[in-house]
Amino acid sequence: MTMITQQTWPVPRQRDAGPVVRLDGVSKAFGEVTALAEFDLEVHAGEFVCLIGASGCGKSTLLNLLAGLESLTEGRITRATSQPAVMFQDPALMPWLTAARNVELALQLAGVGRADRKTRTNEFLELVRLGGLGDKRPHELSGGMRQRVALARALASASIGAENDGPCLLLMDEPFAALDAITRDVLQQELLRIWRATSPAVLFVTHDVREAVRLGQRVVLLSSRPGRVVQQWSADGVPESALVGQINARLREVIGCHGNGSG
Amino acid sequence: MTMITQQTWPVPRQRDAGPVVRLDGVSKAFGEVTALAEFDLEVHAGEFVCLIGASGCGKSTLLNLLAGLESLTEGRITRATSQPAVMFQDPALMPWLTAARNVELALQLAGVGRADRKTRTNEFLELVRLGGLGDKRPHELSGGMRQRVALARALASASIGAENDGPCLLLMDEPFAALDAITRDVLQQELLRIWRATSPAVLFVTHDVREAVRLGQRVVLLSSRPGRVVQQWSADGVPESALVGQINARLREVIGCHGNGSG
Amino acid sequence: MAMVRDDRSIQDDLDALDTPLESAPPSRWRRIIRVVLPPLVAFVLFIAVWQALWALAFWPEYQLPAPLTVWAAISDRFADGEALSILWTSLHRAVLGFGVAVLIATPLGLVVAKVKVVRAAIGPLLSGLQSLPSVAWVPAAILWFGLTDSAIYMVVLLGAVPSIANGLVAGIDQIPPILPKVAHVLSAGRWALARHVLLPAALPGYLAGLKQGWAFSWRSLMAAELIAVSPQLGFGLGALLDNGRALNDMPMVIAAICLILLVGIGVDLLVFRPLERAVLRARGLGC
Amino acid sequence: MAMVRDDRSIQDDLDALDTPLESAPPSRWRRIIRVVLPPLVAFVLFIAVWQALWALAFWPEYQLPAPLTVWAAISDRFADGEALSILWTSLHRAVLGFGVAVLIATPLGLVVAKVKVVRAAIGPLLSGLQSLPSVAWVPAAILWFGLTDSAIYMVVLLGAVPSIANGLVAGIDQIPPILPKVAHVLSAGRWALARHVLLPAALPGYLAGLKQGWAFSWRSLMAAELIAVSPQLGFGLGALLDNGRALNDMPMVIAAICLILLVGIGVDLLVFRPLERAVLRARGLGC
Amino acid sequence: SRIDRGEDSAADRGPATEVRLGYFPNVTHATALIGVRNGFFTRELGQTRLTTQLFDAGPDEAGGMLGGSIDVAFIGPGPAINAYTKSDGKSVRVVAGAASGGAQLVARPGVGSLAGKTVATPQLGNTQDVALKKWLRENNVPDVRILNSDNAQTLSAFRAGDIDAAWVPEPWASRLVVEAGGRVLVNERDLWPQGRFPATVILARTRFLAEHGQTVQAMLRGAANATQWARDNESQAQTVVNDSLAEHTGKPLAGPVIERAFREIELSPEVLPDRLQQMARDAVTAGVAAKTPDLKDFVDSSTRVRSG
Ligand SMILES: Nc1ncnc2c1ncn2[C@@H]1O[C@H](COP(=O)(O)OP(=O)(O)OP(=O)(O)O)[C@@H](O)[C@H]1O
Ligand SMILES: Nc1ncnc2c1ncn2[C@@H]1O[C@H](COP(=O)(O)OP(=O)(O)OP(=O)(O)O)[C@@H](O)[C@H]1O
Ligand SMILES: [Mg+2]
Ligand SMILES: [Mg+2]
Repeated sequence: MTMITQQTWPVPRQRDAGPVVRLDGVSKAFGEVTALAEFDLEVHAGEFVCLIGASGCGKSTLLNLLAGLESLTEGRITRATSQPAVMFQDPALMPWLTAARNVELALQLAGVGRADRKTRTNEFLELVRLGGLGDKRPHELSGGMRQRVALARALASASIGAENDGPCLLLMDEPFAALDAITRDVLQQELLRIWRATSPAVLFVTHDVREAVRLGQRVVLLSSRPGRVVQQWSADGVPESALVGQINARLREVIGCHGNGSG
Repeated sequence: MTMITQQTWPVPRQRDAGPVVRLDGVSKAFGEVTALAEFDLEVHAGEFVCLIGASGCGKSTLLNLLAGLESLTEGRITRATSQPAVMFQDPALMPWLTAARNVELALQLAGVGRADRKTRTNEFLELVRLGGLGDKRPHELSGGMRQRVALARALASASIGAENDGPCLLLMDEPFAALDAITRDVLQQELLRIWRATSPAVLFVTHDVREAVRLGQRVVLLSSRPGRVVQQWSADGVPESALVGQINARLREVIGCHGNGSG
Repeated sequence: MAMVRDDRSIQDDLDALDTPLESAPPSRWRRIIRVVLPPLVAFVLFIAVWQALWALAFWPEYQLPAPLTVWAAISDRFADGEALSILWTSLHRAVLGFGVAVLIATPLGLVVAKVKVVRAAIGPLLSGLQSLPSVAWVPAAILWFGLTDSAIYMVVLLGAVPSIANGLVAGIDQIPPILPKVAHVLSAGRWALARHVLLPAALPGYLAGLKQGWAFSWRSLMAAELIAVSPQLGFGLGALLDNGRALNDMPMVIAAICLILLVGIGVDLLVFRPLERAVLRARGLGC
Repeated sequence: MAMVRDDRSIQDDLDALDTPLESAPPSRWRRIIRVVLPPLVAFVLFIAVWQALWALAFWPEYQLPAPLTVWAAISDRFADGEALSILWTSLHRAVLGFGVAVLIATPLGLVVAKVKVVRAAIGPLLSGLQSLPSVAWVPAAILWFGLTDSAIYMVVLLGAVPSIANGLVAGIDQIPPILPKVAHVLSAGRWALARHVLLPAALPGYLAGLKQGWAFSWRSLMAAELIAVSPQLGFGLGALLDNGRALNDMPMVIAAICLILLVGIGVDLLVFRPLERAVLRARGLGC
Repeated sequence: SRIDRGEDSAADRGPATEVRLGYFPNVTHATALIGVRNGFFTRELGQTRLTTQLFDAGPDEAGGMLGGSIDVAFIGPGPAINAYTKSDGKSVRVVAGAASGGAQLVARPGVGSLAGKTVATPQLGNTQDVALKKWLRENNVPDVRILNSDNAQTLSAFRAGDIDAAWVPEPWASRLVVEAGGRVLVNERDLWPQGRFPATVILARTRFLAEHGQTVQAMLRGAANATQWARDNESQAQTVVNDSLAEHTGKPLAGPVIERAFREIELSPEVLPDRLQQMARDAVTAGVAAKTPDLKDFVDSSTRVRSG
């Protein structure tokens, strides 16, 4: 395992308590399908928020809205950060670039110099345990490996945001879904370390309640059809297993009452 | 929840004890990367086998070999079943077909008549809790929904195999990875029900040890670089949590000793 | 650096190159304006520049006729129905030739794309044939088929078939390999694979090939129509163009160019554009 | 129904249409045979049929000359170096024209693909221009540029630019929308988006467009070379073809066709095929 | 090792049911234009149906003849000789002449000597190209750039000043003079004995000639009558020709152009076989053909028509 050097991930800044992202009565409809409705949420600078919810409830849509990739149908989003770093649900690697070049692209587009770029790319690849596989193309990698490349790219992009002034935001959509338990554990710890060191605000989508409780300061449960905030839990100072049980029970309630998810 | 009718999934047949799939000293190399080496495995008719292993250890490669989608580098595979039904790690839906047409395609290619096809397609969509979303295109679905469409297609394809004479084989690559806990539970139960009813041999790849133990009769752990069978556990009659702990420990050992997975 | 965004995302900031993202559906009225206005403005601008150049008299009249003169040349031909008969003759041949070309090129493209031996054997030949100008076939066509419609169709086919086949091959080459794999595990035979996976998956590339193939048909037809003019063979656009050329009659040449463009743009707008949109829309691609 | 499979998967069962899957790399020697043999066999077969048809004398000699006569016509030209100079004249013009066309068409295609207003305004025009035969431009080119090389290049450009631009547009339309989204969240500007995402992602479709564009350049050049023939302007393949036509000299016409095909096939084999393979290989596509 | 399928000797089968006539919409083909438009051919043909095919280039027309889709054609001597030699003297015969004269070297105003100048001819090795090369050699004019370009292009280039002179047939010579202010340097008539050389001949397919000699004779009678009528009614003939041009090409020639062109061309059914032979020889002299073809059977005199 590699230590992220000072250069790769710059000095932490003071945690700000004000909201860096605010959604007020946001709705998003795709034709007749309302993915999100009257959605309200605040994320504070340096906060780690986990989102959970049924499959198809609108979590990815929410992240897309925050990243400015889709237009709202109603409501308003106030964002006090620079362009968020995003890890999509799909790895979305450029198929013509090697793994290393995919990660490097994040740095290159941010204007990092060539030599610096190479070093930092290697560090990020080592971080996601893909050191030595940098010259493989996406189609030569396994599903989990691709996901880790995407993770490395998102972290590289976030490291740029952290270098700039002002608070920054990291949006992650099921980043560890295709990983085995051990690798997942390791990467969770790495993510926490990075978060503690640079304190970006993190919005983290996961289906693993245990993971949500372990990582998040706050866990937000969404209902589906349309997506709304049903309940929130603060994870600080609550015993993990108790909270997991509690959330699971509520989740079962919320998802159960949606019938078979078709509306 | 819908009951799968007699028509959709035909009468169960006797369980055969002989191996339907046998791998003898199978190796698979991609250029310099050896994904699998001296791989030996037997799967018996009607058996439910779960595969676990580190990210990139060769699980998907193994399924591809069994499905006849890649050529071996060495060794031999003996398969006493018809073409296996496969659920790939990627949903791999035809982007130009609606969800329903994607599922229907499996039946259509098997020569099922039009009216019959429609009924069965709807049943499979209901089964994966996507009833009413059949007319959506893949790009209009969420990640988890796409995965469920792929599951419905694989089950449809397996139902054809079950209708034909002889044992049949179902290969599933992390089928529930993108699903929330509740939907996953429901679909696990459905899968088990179908398996009990028609007893195909199942090879099921997952990263969730708990899931492996719950579903499988046998759990096979692969090492990585190159992929080999490290250890196997029979899940019958062993208390779940004990086995999970045992497997997790061994997994940690195996994956840990591979360093950061890069070689 | 707080930024407030209301109702619409950054994509409306006019940085179109930057953000090819989905937008809220505009009203019917605005959509029509969006579709109709830009080409209209482009057209008017073009005519205005032309008129200005003509008015400035940089070139003598016989080099650059006034827009009105050309319009007179066109409308004369429309007035006595000649233009319609010319257009009909050519269009009818082109559509027929193109249709046959598609029927030949599609299986050919499939086989070339998927059977390695065939690809090695005739793949380069197909590309080579594309670069052979249609007029090259004219002498041979006359000698072999005589002055018949067959000669014209031969020239058109030799122009269009390689182009369409190559488009299909390019389209098939770009299919994500997982899709044929899916077809394989669903026990699709060759025919089912081609019909249910390869052709639809290659459709965007295939359509691009069809468009180019249409262009080639049409151009080849213009060349073929110069073979001979007779009451039996009918008088087409190619002959009109060539007459203008032979007579050094710029208004006539430009009128012929306008008619050819009219057909080209018309076919694009009425046939290929909607097809393309439908294909891309269904896949969640394009704009 | 036990089935035993040894060392190789089903894909070697010669059902090539069925299984476009990866195979073990064959030995160097076998690969060369695989690449060289099929076209050779195709060629020999073609010549054999031709010779047989000729020997049966269905057609008189002036309609279908013997392969040897044509060969003599070609080798005569090679012997005195004329063929090389002809090839060189044409190739050199075509490459230059094509190069300039690529430089013009690439930004044009980008803008048309990504700026909706521009697309609405000139998209159909681009397709329309493609279907305009090159000879249509000849009178205009002469009027504006005189009997010079510029006139020839203008005709070539008007032939190739729309084709390449359209290929790029089609390629860009097929880009999975997630990739530009990635570029957006990585804060790519317009130029970076085009350079790092749109162009490389569209490369397979773009290459297909380039191939068609090359075909158009080459065909347009053949038309343009008829503008004027003189020792000063250089004597190209187009002129050779036209001379054969004018003299009703079938061996000469077929020799010209063969030379044009030779160039077409050569360029495909030496330039586009390797490029295509590299592009597809890097993406894990194709064969 | 080629099977010998000699042209099986064809017996005379009387009048044909159809005769396919090829010609250009061009003043040098005035006989055909007048004959068709004023019904001179159909009057002579009786039951035989007349089908017309218009071409705009001799080679294509010759190809149509060799390919068997044209029976009788008005055509220039160059393509006619070509078609004859290419088919080893088998496929075609000249059965009559149609027009003679009508080619001039026209220069831009102010151009005196052609030394160092650019001169255009229609096509490498065609009649005018050969004539120009021969003339340049005989008159020792140095450093002339010869450009082969389409007649229509030649006119534009001439007007634009890209070329200094052009040796072209009618009506282009007249257009250069009337529309572009050119000056005649050489009239090709002056280079031939009696000022006559073939501009258009009537060609018949050998097979058709053998099988339907009567029909060919009828066509020749029609042509002769048209010629006679044109000589007798010159201004009317010009109108008829110009109307035909307008119909076929969409545009008539300007009045002065067609008047001048008519003056330069002589419509006559005479064949002038020695001039044809001379043209074939000149082609070799100019380095365009490899060897002088043997034109022994080129002219078929069995079908000669009594004029009148
Ligand atoms: N482009 C689109 N067009 C139409 N409907 C869409 C589109 N994108 C998403 N949807 C719909 O919006 C809803 C929310 O989708 P979203 O992808 O946000 O779900 P999700 O919470 O991320 O689910 P998952 O956990 O399965 O990834 C779904 O019902 C989906 O069908
Ligand atoms: N087409 C290919 N070309 C080259 N290498 C490949 C190819 N496919 C797989 N590999 C390599 O083979 C190894 C096994 O890959 P595989 O996809 O089977 O892993 P996996 O066990 O399914 O992993 P995951 O759990 O992440 O999906 C990996 O190291 C991968 O890089
Ligand atoms: Mg999602
Ligand atoms: Mg895998």
